[in-house]
Amino acid sequence: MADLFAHLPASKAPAPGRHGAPIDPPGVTIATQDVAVVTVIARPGRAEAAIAGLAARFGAAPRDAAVLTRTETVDFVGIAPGRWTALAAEPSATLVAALEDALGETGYVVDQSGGQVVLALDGPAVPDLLTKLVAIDLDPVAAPLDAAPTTVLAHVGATLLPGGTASAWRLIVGRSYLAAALRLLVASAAERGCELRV
Amino acid sequence: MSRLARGGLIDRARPFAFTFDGRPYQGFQGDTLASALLASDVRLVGRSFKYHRPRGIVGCGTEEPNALVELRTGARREPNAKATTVELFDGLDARSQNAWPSLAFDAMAVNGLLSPFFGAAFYYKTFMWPKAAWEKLYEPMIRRAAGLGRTAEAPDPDAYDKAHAFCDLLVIGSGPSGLTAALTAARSGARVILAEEDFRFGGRLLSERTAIDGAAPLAFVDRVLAELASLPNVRLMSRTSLFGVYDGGTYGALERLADHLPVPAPFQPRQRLWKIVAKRAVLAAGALDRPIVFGGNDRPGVMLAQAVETFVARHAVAPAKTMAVFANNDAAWTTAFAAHDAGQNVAALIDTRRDVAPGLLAGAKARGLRTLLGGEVIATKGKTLTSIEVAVGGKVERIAVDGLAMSGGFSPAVHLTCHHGGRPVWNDALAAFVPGNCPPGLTVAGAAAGAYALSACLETGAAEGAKAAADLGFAVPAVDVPKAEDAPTALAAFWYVEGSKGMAFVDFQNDVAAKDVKLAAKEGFTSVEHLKRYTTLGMATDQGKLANVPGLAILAKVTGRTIAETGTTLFRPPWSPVTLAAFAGHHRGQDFRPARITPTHALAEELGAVFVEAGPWLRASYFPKAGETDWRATVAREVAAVREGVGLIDVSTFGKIELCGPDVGLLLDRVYANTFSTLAVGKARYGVMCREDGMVMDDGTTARLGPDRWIMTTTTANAAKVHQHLEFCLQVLWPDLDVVTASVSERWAQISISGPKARDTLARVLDEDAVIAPEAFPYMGAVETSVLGGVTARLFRLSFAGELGWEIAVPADRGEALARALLAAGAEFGITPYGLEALAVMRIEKGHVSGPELNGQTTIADLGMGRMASTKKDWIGRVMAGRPGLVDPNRPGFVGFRPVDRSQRLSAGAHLLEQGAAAATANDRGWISSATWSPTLGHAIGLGFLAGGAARIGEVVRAWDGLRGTDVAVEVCAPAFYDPEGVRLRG
Amino acid sequence: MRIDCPYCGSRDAHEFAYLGDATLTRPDPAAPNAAEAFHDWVYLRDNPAGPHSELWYHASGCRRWVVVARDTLTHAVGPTRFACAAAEPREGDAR
Amino acid sequence: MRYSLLNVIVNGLTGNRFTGPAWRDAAPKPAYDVVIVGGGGHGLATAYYLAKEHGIRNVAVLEKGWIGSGNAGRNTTIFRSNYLLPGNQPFYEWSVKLWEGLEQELNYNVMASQRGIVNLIHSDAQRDAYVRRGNAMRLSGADAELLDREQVRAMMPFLDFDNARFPIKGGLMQARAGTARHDAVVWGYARGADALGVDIIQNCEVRGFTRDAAGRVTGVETTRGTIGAKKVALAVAGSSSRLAAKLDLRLPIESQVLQAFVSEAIKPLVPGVVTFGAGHFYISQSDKGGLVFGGDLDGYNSYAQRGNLPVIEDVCEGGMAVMPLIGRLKLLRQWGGLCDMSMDGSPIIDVGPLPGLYLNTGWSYGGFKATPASGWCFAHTIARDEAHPLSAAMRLDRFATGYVIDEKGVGAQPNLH
Ligand SMILES: Cc1cc2nc3c(=O)[nH]c(=O)nc-3n(C[C@H](O)[C@H](O)[C@H](O)COP(=O)(O)OP(=O)(O)OC[C@H]3O[C@@H](n4cnc5c(N)ncnc54)[C@H](O)[C@@H]3O)c2cc1C
Ligand SMILES: NC(=O)c1ccc[n+]([C@@H]2O[C@H](COP(=O)([O-])OP(=O)(O)OC[C@H]3O[C@@H](n4cnc5c(N)ncnc54)[C@H](O)[C@@H]3O)[C@@H](O)[C@H]2O)c1
Ligand SMILES: Cc1cc2nc3c(=O)[nH]c(=O)nc-3n(C[C@H](O)[C@H](O)[C@H](O)COP(=O)(O)O)c2cc1C
Ligand SMILES: [Zn+2]
Repeated sequence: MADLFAHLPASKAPAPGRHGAPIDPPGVTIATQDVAVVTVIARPGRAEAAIAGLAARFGAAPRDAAVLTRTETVDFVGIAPGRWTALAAEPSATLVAALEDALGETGYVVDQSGGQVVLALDGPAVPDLLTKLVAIDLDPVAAPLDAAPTTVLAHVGATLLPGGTASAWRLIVGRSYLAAALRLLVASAAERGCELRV
Repeated sequence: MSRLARGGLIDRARPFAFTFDGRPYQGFQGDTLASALLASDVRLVGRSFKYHRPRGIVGCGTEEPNALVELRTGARREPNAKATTVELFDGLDARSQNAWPSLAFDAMAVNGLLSPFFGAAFYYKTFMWPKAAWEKLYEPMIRRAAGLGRTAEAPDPDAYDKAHAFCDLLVIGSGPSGLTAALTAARSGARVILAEEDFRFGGRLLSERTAIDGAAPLAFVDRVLAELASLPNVRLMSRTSLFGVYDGGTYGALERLADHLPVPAPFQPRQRLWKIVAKRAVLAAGALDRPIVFGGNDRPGVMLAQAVETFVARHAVAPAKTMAVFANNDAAWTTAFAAHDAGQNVAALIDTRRDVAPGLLAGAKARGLRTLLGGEVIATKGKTLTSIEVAVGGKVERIAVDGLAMSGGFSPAVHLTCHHGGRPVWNDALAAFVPGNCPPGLTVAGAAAGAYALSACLETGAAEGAKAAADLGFAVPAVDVPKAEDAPTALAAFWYVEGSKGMAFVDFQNDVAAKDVKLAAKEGFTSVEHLKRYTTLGMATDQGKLANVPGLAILAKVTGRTIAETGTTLFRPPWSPVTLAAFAGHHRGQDFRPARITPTHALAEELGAVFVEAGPWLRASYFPKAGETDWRATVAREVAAVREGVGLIDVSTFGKIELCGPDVGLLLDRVYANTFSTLAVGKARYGVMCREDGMVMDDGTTARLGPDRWIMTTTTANAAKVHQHLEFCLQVLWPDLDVVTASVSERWAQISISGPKARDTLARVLDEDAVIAPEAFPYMGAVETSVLGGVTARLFRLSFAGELGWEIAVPADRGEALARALLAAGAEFGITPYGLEALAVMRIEKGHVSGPELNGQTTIADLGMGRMASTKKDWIGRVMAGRPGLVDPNRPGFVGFRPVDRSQRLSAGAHLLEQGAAAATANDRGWISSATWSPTLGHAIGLGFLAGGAARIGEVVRAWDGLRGTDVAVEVCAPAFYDPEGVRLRG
Repeated sequence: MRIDCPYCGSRDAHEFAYLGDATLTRPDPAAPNAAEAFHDWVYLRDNPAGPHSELWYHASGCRRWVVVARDTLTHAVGPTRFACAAAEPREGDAR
Repeated sequence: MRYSLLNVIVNGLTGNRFTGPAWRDAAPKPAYDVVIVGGGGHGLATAYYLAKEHGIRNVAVLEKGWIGSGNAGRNTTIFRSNYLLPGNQPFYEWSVKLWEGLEQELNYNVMASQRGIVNLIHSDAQRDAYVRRGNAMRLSGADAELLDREQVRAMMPFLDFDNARFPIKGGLMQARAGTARHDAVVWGYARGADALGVDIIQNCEVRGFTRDAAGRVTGVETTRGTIGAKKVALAVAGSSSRLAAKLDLRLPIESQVLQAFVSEAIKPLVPGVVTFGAGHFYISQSDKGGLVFGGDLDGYNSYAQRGNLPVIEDVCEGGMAVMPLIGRLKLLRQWGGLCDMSMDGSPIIDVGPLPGLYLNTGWSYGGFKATPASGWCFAHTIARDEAHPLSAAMRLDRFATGYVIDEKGVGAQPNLH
């Protein structure tokens, strides 16, 4: 069986629905999530103060590491020292305002909503799928349970974050790469069956 | 049929039909193609590289030099498959290769007759006359004769996959040493991967009889595997070759998922490339039996003793009706006994040694085997072997056999230990190279380390496994190494039967004979590496696994050195050949590289755009309409629409970097040649940034949105590079600057709308149209506002096309909606979507520089923008831009061109010559970087670089395009052809 | 090759962009010998065979410039650190 | 002894009675007129032309290992003169001219084969850049041809014309470009130089230099003793900085690893050389039948003479993108070389920078093709103490003066050249 999309024009994402082996339930399901995505950046040397401000506002202190910190309303993913991606189900303007308020002069907020797409991956084959795409040891014995690496999946830059269970992950990719990312994910998941819900 | 009646690890209940050279045969599940061919009495399997000599099966694994076949057909045709590693399946279709018209009668075998002249490297000494004949005659002939199989006929239809794995301990090989290494480490809780190239775990234990803990070795294998399989911290990988040891504990492995099937199952990849990152590795790859060099040792029917043992014991095949054994070591006696006991007829046991352990002699006697001590095989006969001549005790005797098992002793499989450049070391007692300096983290156990006795394999494996786990901090439970009897392992080095008759081969596949080694030495090629390159010894598909040691032993002898002094060539990856497609994985065809899609892609498709690759992006090139005969007509229409009405283009591909902090102005002053710190909020400015060597790196506009917030645009191509550069400035050069950056390239869909009707159109999508009132929003203004009823937007008043225009940015997911709204709003003005082609035309008309001018070879001064460069501040590139070569008045400077005869065309890539000058490098005065036909002006125009630059405006030179055969007189002019004062922009 | 990014952890080297010698510092552009100093800085290298301190940019990760101790003979990667330890908080900074 | 068909036949019939070493295994003399450090193609060619063209025969070539053990023995054997800049193009064109007669010149079949090179074109911008280059070639007297898609297809129907991510739109061809048997070039020059009296001294590593009170370089210290020399010429490619350091010199050079790969041998498939610039891949087929291919540098400083996995993947992705029918072929061997990457990607052939010293370096990943012209011009430079007109731009001080020869326009970042 040739690569699923070898002849589908590069601009096209795979169609929604079932792909690959007809296994039930499919090894992987992929769905988009409609969330606001905002970059939070502490000013140089002000990370601690920024964290304190965020903690005071959101009830938990985002860790200054490549991990996911959940608060009641906002998920913070460390992407660089003093820098996080904040995800929330509320409108981005609300999130931006809350973050700006929390940071005060300790940092900046840059709205990325609409430009970053969040994909939810779930299913028994997700760990194997990630093994194919990510050159990082994500095995629970080696990586913290809240590990959220920013990395590259075979030429597509992405941030990965835990999705709650061992086989659930979320993936943030730039919108211009969405079709390419879906092609790659679905092609790699095909042997275990894949359902695309986008 | 030479299938033994009993035994073997084949499933006699599962017969497989297969064909070889079109003829049908049968084997069983558990066979390799080699064992199935032997079982079917097929001895002649291939032809050699140079002399096209008939060849059979020599080995039983990846060391095989002779039995290379083509598998499958058409797009799935695979050349050079080793029959000894091809797992048999029902329907397998294999063919011999490198033979014409047939395997049995190969015309090229005449080469063999010329072998006295076709010695090592003869081709360097001849084929030189007449001069032209090399390319026309000799080389094509050589090429056709050389090569082995044929590539597939069409693109590979199978899918390939890649994957990563991480572990504490990687064990390579699953013989006794690999099994105990894996088990010991696994019991400690370490994460273990056990990789085995074969389709079955067990290594030599699959064909050996020596008892372990009093039971058959297979029972031990099953027991260990069962335990390993039960442990969650263990991954067992069969059909997986570890092919290379790379840096940082990264190991390359190839897993064959579907090569034992006619075609992969639906959606199943054929093979998977693994990159395994292991903290420790134990190499337990065993040892390879090696040939003895004697006349006629390549005759089909002559095999390695280890292979004979494998075929007999594992595959239940008698490789010959009657067999002799020729060896210098004890192991071959074990082989002979095993073969005899399994039903293989063994006519004689010839050992070069005169003293052999009494136990072995007794074993032979008990079986009634004839022994010829101190004997040497000096010749063989038959197209496939029919008899051998043995010299013993001064007499020569002919023995009729159709099989000969030879063994020159063992070569530990040290290959992977050499992948970091480490050299194995010679061990006289073993007459073998054993591992030397290993890659960090890798240790060696079992026969690969020179520990041949079974008990030593079990012990060293367990010890290395335990050591690795303990090293990593795991508590290793006490190890109970199983007990094994030990077969004798003595040997006396012996390489070459001097004076034997016929060609005595060292490298079978490449037809390198003992005489070639001698000739090379005589001609001064006495370094092993020279020997290799001069004779091609060790360069075949088996990479000298069999040939290397005998070859350099002969070299050592003729040069009067020891083998240790002679040394060995370097083993490099891969250990066994790796499919090229596996390295590519999914990245082929349309998925070679990810395509980046602009926010308005679907709309552009709807509007009939033709797309073009712009780096990773797919961008609309032009939007043809019915009735337009070629793209030029389309582009002319699009340009006219912008110049006269209004047009729109998606420019989201620009890099966009948000800069925040009090020191942004300071930073920009340093990275841009011109000044930015003075830029007012609500304004944008064009900037040029240079590399430290004074060459222009990128250009673009940067706007100040607030006191501490700026947005920079970069060219599409340099987006990542500029961001990296800014971070270098901030993190390495000037960490004291209070600035942070964020890429927002993905965030903003950016649409450029230009033309006299741009304002009228834009006003209709803005929530507050007052923001673009002429007085409120001058040229180079920037403002944050909203469109389409509350969608955040940023507006910049600028236009690359050179008309009244804005760039409007909205969140990327709203880009298409914005574009649709603009199209609707501008419908009454005839709004026209345009593509990169029209944009390129308009920027050339305006004399704006772009990729072809910003090619890394031009300075700001070259580009005619020298006045922009500040002299009041330091900026990156300032110092080096002052070098004499960069201010040389003869440097080609940026100017425009138009043909003197306005009906002529101009082509980019033409060089500039003075009128009357000959077309020669010495007269080269520059080149045309961009050219187009200007629909606005009605003639061709060009931009380029001319020695002397702007000082030559008004003169006439020639645009010489020898490649296309044109030579056009051109007038040098200022680069801006259209609206040079920028009135329209500011209107 | 694997590089331990101080922030991201162990990553394959292909996630990084290479720049080279990390021991060089940008000269003072105002110094009288600036032309020569810049030439040396931009163009000349020790290019040692052995231990080398070098700059890598974690392009596919945290986008930090990392100083990596690496041996050019063996490719052994040693300790890593950020090119700039984040500047200390500027207390009293009014902005 | 002259090589000829007769010679081959006679030796065939007599069991190679009338054959001897291709070059003498010379022991070092106390002093020479010229000592050339580095027994690669360039060092040996320099010695040959010094003796042949300039009559300077009291010459030694010192090689730390076996001759050809450096990049001369591990390159992808392509020669061509498809350069862009006037500082380079005429020099490489002269080299191609020398290749064209090298067998007869050396009486050694180096298998120079003008199989042609095609640089594939995938975009209009790339075509414009290649046209500029092709015209620069024509100006220097070299041949160049612009091919359209159908012409490329006719030559190489196995390329992917139907489903490529970056469709093939044409090519720039140099028909006179080709490949040569790299090791034979080394042996041919060695044999030629030896016959003219040059001492080729292997297993002789230069570890230092001797200098007189005035600072002049007067000889070399080697693992086989000190050897005096009126002139010391360095042609050590990737080891240039290491030796320069012994003279307290820093060079505009980084040593970086470039890998190459060879597949198992197959019947003839690829007619000439194809480069796929958009995908970091180039390929040709050796006379033995192996596909010899490569791509980008690994991208970091290295003296390890071996590379890593990412580049193999990158190269094979490029290969599969343009030639998907090679998918089922197998990689046989991979290796790497120490490339003397200069800061503008172009070479240095110069007198100095110390008295008595001569420099030949900076060949980056492209000096095999230069071997004849480099030897030719370096010999001239050594013999006459001045640059040969063809290599006049290849000065060491060009980085200070700004007259750089930056073909790729990437500036002082060697890993990008
Ligand atoms: C993988 C690869 C592919 C390439 N492909 C091409 C190609 O297709 N076309 C092309 O034109 N070019 C190519 N090149 C570049 C080309 O091989 C080199 O530029 C060229 O060979 C360099 O010149 P050389 O032959 O003299 O160098 P080398 O052969 O490297 O010679 C230098 C010699 O100096 C010796 N030496 C070093 N230090 C000392 C010392 N202290 N004392 C004594 N001796 C010393 C070395 O052992 C070596 O033998 C490639 C390079 C590589 C690595
Ligand atoms: N009597 C003698 O003189 C003598 C000499 C040598 C070996 N032996 C016997 O051979 C056995 C050696 O045991 P061992 O455990 O050392 O080795 P082994 O030969 O039993 O097993 C080695 C295994 O490694 C696999 N392998 C090799 N390279 C590989 C690679 N790169 N990737 C994946 N798999 C790879 C092979 O397929 C094989 O299955 C013992 O039984 C020993 O007694 C005897
Ligand atoms: C043009 C060319 C063709 C080659 N062909 C083969 C080949 O057919 N078989 C082989 O084993 N090696 C081949 N090699 C690789 C050499 O074996 C060797 O790896 C290379 O010259 C580098 O030397 P090293 O590996 O000893 O460091 C080839 C090398 C070159 C440059
Ligand atoms: Zn990082």
